[in-house]
Amino acid sequence: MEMTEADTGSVNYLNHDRSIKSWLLTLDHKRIGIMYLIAVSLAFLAGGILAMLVRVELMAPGETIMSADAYNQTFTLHAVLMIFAFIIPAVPAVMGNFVLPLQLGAKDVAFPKLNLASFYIYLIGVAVAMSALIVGRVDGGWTFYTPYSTSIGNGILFVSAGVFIMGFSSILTGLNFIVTVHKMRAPGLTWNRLPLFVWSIYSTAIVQVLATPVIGITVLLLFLEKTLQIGIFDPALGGDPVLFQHFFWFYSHPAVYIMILPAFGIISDLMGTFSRHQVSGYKFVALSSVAIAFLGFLVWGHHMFVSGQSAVSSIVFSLITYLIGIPTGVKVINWVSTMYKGSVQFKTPMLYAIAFLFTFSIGGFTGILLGVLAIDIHLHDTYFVVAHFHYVMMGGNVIAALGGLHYWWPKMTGKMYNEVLGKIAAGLVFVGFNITFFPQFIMGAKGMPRRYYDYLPEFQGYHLLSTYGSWILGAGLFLIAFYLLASLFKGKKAGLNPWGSLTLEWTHTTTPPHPHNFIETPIVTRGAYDFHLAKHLFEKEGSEMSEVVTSPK
Amino acid sequence: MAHEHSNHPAHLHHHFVSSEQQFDAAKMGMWLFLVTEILLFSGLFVAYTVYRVWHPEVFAQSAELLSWRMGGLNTIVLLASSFTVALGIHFAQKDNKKALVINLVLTFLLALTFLVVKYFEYSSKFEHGIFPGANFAPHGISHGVDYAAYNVPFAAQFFSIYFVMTGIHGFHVLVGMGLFTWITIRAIRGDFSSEYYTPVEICGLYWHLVDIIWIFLFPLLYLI
Amino acid sequence: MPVTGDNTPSKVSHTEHHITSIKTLSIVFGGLVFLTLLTVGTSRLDLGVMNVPVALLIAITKALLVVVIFMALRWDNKINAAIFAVGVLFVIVFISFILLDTMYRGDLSNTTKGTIMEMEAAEEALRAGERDLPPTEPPEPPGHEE
Amino acid sequence: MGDSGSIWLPDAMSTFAGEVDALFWFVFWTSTVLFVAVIGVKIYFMIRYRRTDDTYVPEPVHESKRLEAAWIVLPTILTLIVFTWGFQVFLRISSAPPDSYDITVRAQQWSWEFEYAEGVTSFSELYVPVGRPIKLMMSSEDVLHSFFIPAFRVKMDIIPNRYTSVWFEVTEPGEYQIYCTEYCGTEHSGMLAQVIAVSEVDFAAWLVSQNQDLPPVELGERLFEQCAICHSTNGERLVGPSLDARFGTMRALADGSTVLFDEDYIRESIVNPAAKVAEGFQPIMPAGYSSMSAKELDGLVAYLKSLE
Ligand code: HEA
Ligand code: HEA
Ligand code: HEC
Ligand code: CUA
Ligand SMILES: [Cu+2]
Repeated sequence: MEMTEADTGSVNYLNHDRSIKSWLLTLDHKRIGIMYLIAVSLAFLAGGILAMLVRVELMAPGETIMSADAYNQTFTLHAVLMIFAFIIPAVPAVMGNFVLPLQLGAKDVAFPKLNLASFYIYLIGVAVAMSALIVGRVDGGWTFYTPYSTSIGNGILFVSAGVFIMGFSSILTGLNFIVTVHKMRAPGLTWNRLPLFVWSIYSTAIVQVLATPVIGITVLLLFLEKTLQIGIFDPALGGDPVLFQHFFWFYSHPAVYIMILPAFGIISDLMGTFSRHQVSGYKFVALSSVAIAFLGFLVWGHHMFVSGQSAVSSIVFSLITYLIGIPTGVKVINWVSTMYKGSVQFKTPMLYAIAFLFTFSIGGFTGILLGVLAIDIHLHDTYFVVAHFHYVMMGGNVIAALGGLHYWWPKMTGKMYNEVLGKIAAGLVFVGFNITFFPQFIMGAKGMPRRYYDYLPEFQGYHLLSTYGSWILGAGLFLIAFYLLASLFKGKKAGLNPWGSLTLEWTHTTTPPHPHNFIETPIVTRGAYDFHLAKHLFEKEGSEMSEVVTSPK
Repeated sequence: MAHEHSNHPAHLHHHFVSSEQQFDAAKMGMWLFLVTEILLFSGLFVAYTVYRVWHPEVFAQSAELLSWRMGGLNTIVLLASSFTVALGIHFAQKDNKKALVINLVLTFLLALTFLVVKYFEYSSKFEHGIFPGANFAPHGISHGVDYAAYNVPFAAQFFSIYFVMTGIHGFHVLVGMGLFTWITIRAIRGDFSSEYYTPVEICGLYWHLVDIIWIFLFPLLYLI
Repeated sequence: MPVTGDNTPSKVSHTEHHITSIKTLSIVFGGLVFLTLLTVGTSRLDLGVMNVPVALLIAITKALLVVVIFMALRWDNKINAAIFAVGVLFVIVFISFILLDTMYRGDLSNTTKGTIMEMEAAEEALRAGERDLPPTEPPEPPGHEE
Repeated sequence: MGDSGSIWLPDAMSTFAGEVDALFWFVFWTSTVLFVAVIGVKIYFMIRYRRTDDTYVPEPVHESKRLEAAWIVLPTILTLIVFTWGFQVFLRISSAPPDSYDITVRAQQWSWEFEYAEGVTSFSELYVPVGRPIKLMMSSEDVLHSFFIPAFRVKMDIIPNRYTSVWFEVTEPGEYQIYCTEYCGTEHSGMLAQVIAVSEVDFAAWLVSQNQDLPPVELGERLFEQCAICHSTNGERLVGPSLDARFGTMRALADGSTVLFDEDYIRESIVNPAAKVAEGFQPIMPAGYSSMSAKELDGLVAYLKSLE
């Protein structure tokens, strides 16, 4: 390979060309990842602010800061932003894009142009969905059950078009990653040596490819139901509203695994790295992701136990629902036992991994509780469900994503953030999160329905606590945003491998990475977590551990 | 296109190691895309199945209003176009540029024929007030068929499904025509050879899928 | 050097692509046309309950011919065949799990089988004493096949 | 309601609520034990194996296949137990006994109407006798709703164009909260009602009292309960205009014209609410009231007239 200035080690993907155009038209997966990071962070911020408004409104029964109509639109928009614009793309599109090719030892994803296209498609989708705000009211929650959703104004047309477009972006990302994992692995990188993050992104991509087209056709039919009254879902025309729910959940349940599987991958990497130990049960952990991805398609009806669907299907869906707990449990237990006889270091990313084990398990166990037919009848559409899904989405995905963000931040930016602030913020997020959402379990079990603007006074204590918690949570998140941004300007320069990881993005390239990722295609000789085979690395000074000399020889 | 290696063929992108890898990747990507198409259509097949199981008589009766002759003709047309695409790839592999171009043009023309037939079918339906959804109001008599007699509950569902399915399918045909225009131009320009004909193969795969969907639509909507 | 990734340099050598002969393609095309005529023909006959299965069987055969020969899956990388199979599998899952609901809707007393529209229509038909009204048939008994 | 219940669940007031609770507690405690075990081990490992020497690289541990298998088999057994139990209770809750007392429930945005076999109707209050299985046949006039009584552990969606039902048998007299738990629009959270559970004797007496011919104003006042979610009678502006002290005044309409608020206008507003839309309000008043009988309409008119 001809040596240019680009190989001197000081040149990296961030500074080799600084023009705006070189960013907007880049085909570099790393830059696309960064652009996604900015976009989804903004979506998260917007969704989070709406959530704060929801919480303030619920501090007291009756009107607190907004009218009923405003509230109903606020939580709907909160959910639409959080689900479609934030959590679905978040980990795959940000970290998957940035890290996956690096971990594979590839120069890029298989289809770089498609990758860029899917970013812009995503932006268009968000824009179209948000234009509903101007056109008319959209309420009723992110599930858009018919016939309510077709009885409201035309805003729904924009939201469904937007979701359709965002779905396209998600499909293209997933497709790209599947091919990349199959076709672009470096020599020596066998399936058994893949980092678990790769396995999880791979499983996620399978779900994205198989499930997302169905939400596409669902919102398309919704669109036609609204414009042409095609009568498939609308009971007034002889349609079946329960059928809409089937369509919706055929996508949206697998989608929850689009949300959580990448998080699993991050946690595996963090657990291995910060325990400096093989992830125990590697094969089980890897294959359980695939198992979850497939089983996830067979349980959607557990959202419909009181919808009037047949008892036969309820029973089948309930049974399979439990089965998902098993591969997930295999993972949880293996993460814990990774620490066994390891050497556990508590840097900020590891704090998130540990918090994740706590919060996600609560979310998971309450999911199992909801899967029990007789119990779900009582708990369905109460705050118990709200608490469940925030425990798995916020407490699962977002906490893991924060861990991953801290872990890869030095690699992405070349800067270290403030570790002390990092730990404080992690503490605030953990404590604030639990105070926000744990009370919701209790009030839900006591009968507090969800999507309620107003409520009976007996629930006020729980709501108050929840609102106070959300402030702590919000403070933690803003603190993170603050010190991460500050680190860009003031942060210490990051070393090659500050955490002592063994995956290729840390051991075989510069920090931040070279524009073409690797100067020489890496040749892999050991598994992603075979620390005992790489003892020599740890004899050197912590942050300079790298196997390849990255400056010209 | 920037080339770092002089031994890289022109079509090879820098992040691939070999043409073979690039070809395999493209093809695998296409198969994945086809799967998403299948699942997209599956929603409509589900809607069809559900309503058919609920109202078999209505569906059987409504199907009588669709012309199996036109549907059958279109089936043959699409099959022929699949055949010409397959021939096109064959000739691309054999470095026979002229035959490749001819087959691509034929495919395009067959796709056009399909849409023209479809146009006549649609307009003969609209004429008698057979519209998707709430506007469904069959009336009039032609060829001894009294359309009004078909205005029974759930017939509207059948025709909604018919229009949505064939409409989306027709949209795919349209996209296919665009693709073949592009491919034909490139073929005339001489972009393809036995070494590199990935775009032809990829578009071919897409086209075959469009054909397969029709293979199912035809009996389900027109015949049974 | 352990060499296992799919893109290992040793694989750079060009492997031959399969070329399907014109003869094979023509035979398959002929077969497809024949099957189309066959399905039209059988649908003209009244096969009773066998109408749908026969039509579907023919359609599946045709689709398989296209996939296996025209799309050359037979000579292709196995992974592509697997991808296709998984796609089809999930379509089957989608359809069959939904049928599990719609075919058995109302299997407990907490939901009625039919819609209110259908019930009212049936009632009216009964009252009018008419027998040959257009099919506003009462809800399907469970287990009723297409 | 101020019920005590446990920390988690409200008091169990129907015959099968106890069964649901037992199941809930079983899953709850099994999960808690498993959760505490996992987290306990986690914390122990965190302390025991924390890093002390930065250059130390631990050796891999030998993985026990048997342990791995145990983690698969044990949860499978547990979940199968829960499944079997859960679906048996589910079947029991979902099938009403044949001798149940039937009440028809009509849900619409955003009120409840209960119709009893004896031709009596009530709004926002569901009277039921204690100690007798009650079956509610429910349908919706507009969008999806869902009928939820936490104290009885019952919930069922209400679907337009189809009947769904719940059944329960109340164990003790009292008042219990009814919620709508399927999002149905602006006042979804206001779509509340009460179960009034009374003894058989009181229930029979109540039915008789309801069956008497009420004077129109009182009939109207009763019927107006279903309107109260949108119309106040004290001047307060809700979703719809307040209806007190209106009679005989001129009303401004959305199209700029005015109309006299008289008997005809009231009738028209109820039967065909979209015809004349009051200024400053959305035309969202449900059309479902058009099926009211002449007597009921008279009652409402008389009642509104009386609100001078
Ligand atoms: C990913 C999904 C996600 C996330 C993360 C959240 C986060 C939060 N949610 Fe949300 N929520 C949903 C998805 C999510 N929610 C869904 C799907 C519903 C159902 C809606 C329906 O019924 O249809 C719902 C409903 C819902 C309700 C119930 C409303 C009702 O039923 O009436 C409530 C009430 O408390 C709530 C609160 C919150 C709060 C306080 C947070 C907090 O965790 C938010 C904290 C975030 C911030 C304060 C933003 C700070 C961010 C920055 C400063 C950016 C910095 C950037 C980086 C660090 C990278 N949510
Ligand atoms: C990231 C997203 C995510 C994830 C991962 C999950 C995971 C699970 N969910 Fe959740 N769920 C949602 C997001 C998610 N869910 C959302 C958004 C909704 C509401 C949507 C709406 O209505 O708006 C919802 C609603 C929902 C319902 C419907 C409730 C209702 O509306 O009535 C149910 C019911 O079965 C359910 C079940 C489960 C189960 C069984 C899991 C399992 O995957 C959990 C598995 C994990 C564990 C079990 C913990 C670890 C295991 C062990 C330590 C081993 C030992 C375990 C056992 C022996 C059981 N979920
Ligand atoms: C879903 C909410 C809702 C319910 C329930 C409802 N209304 Fe209304 N009503 C409205 C709204 C909004 C308006 C104003 C818009 C209009 O005139 O249509 C209105 C208007 C009226 C008016 C005309 C008032 C004026 O000042 O011009 C009358 C009279 C009325 N309603 C009577 C009733 C009666 C009687 C009932 C019960 C049987 C009832 N409404 C139930 C929402 C409701
Ligand atoms: Cu009715 Cu919510
Ligand atoms: Cu789910």
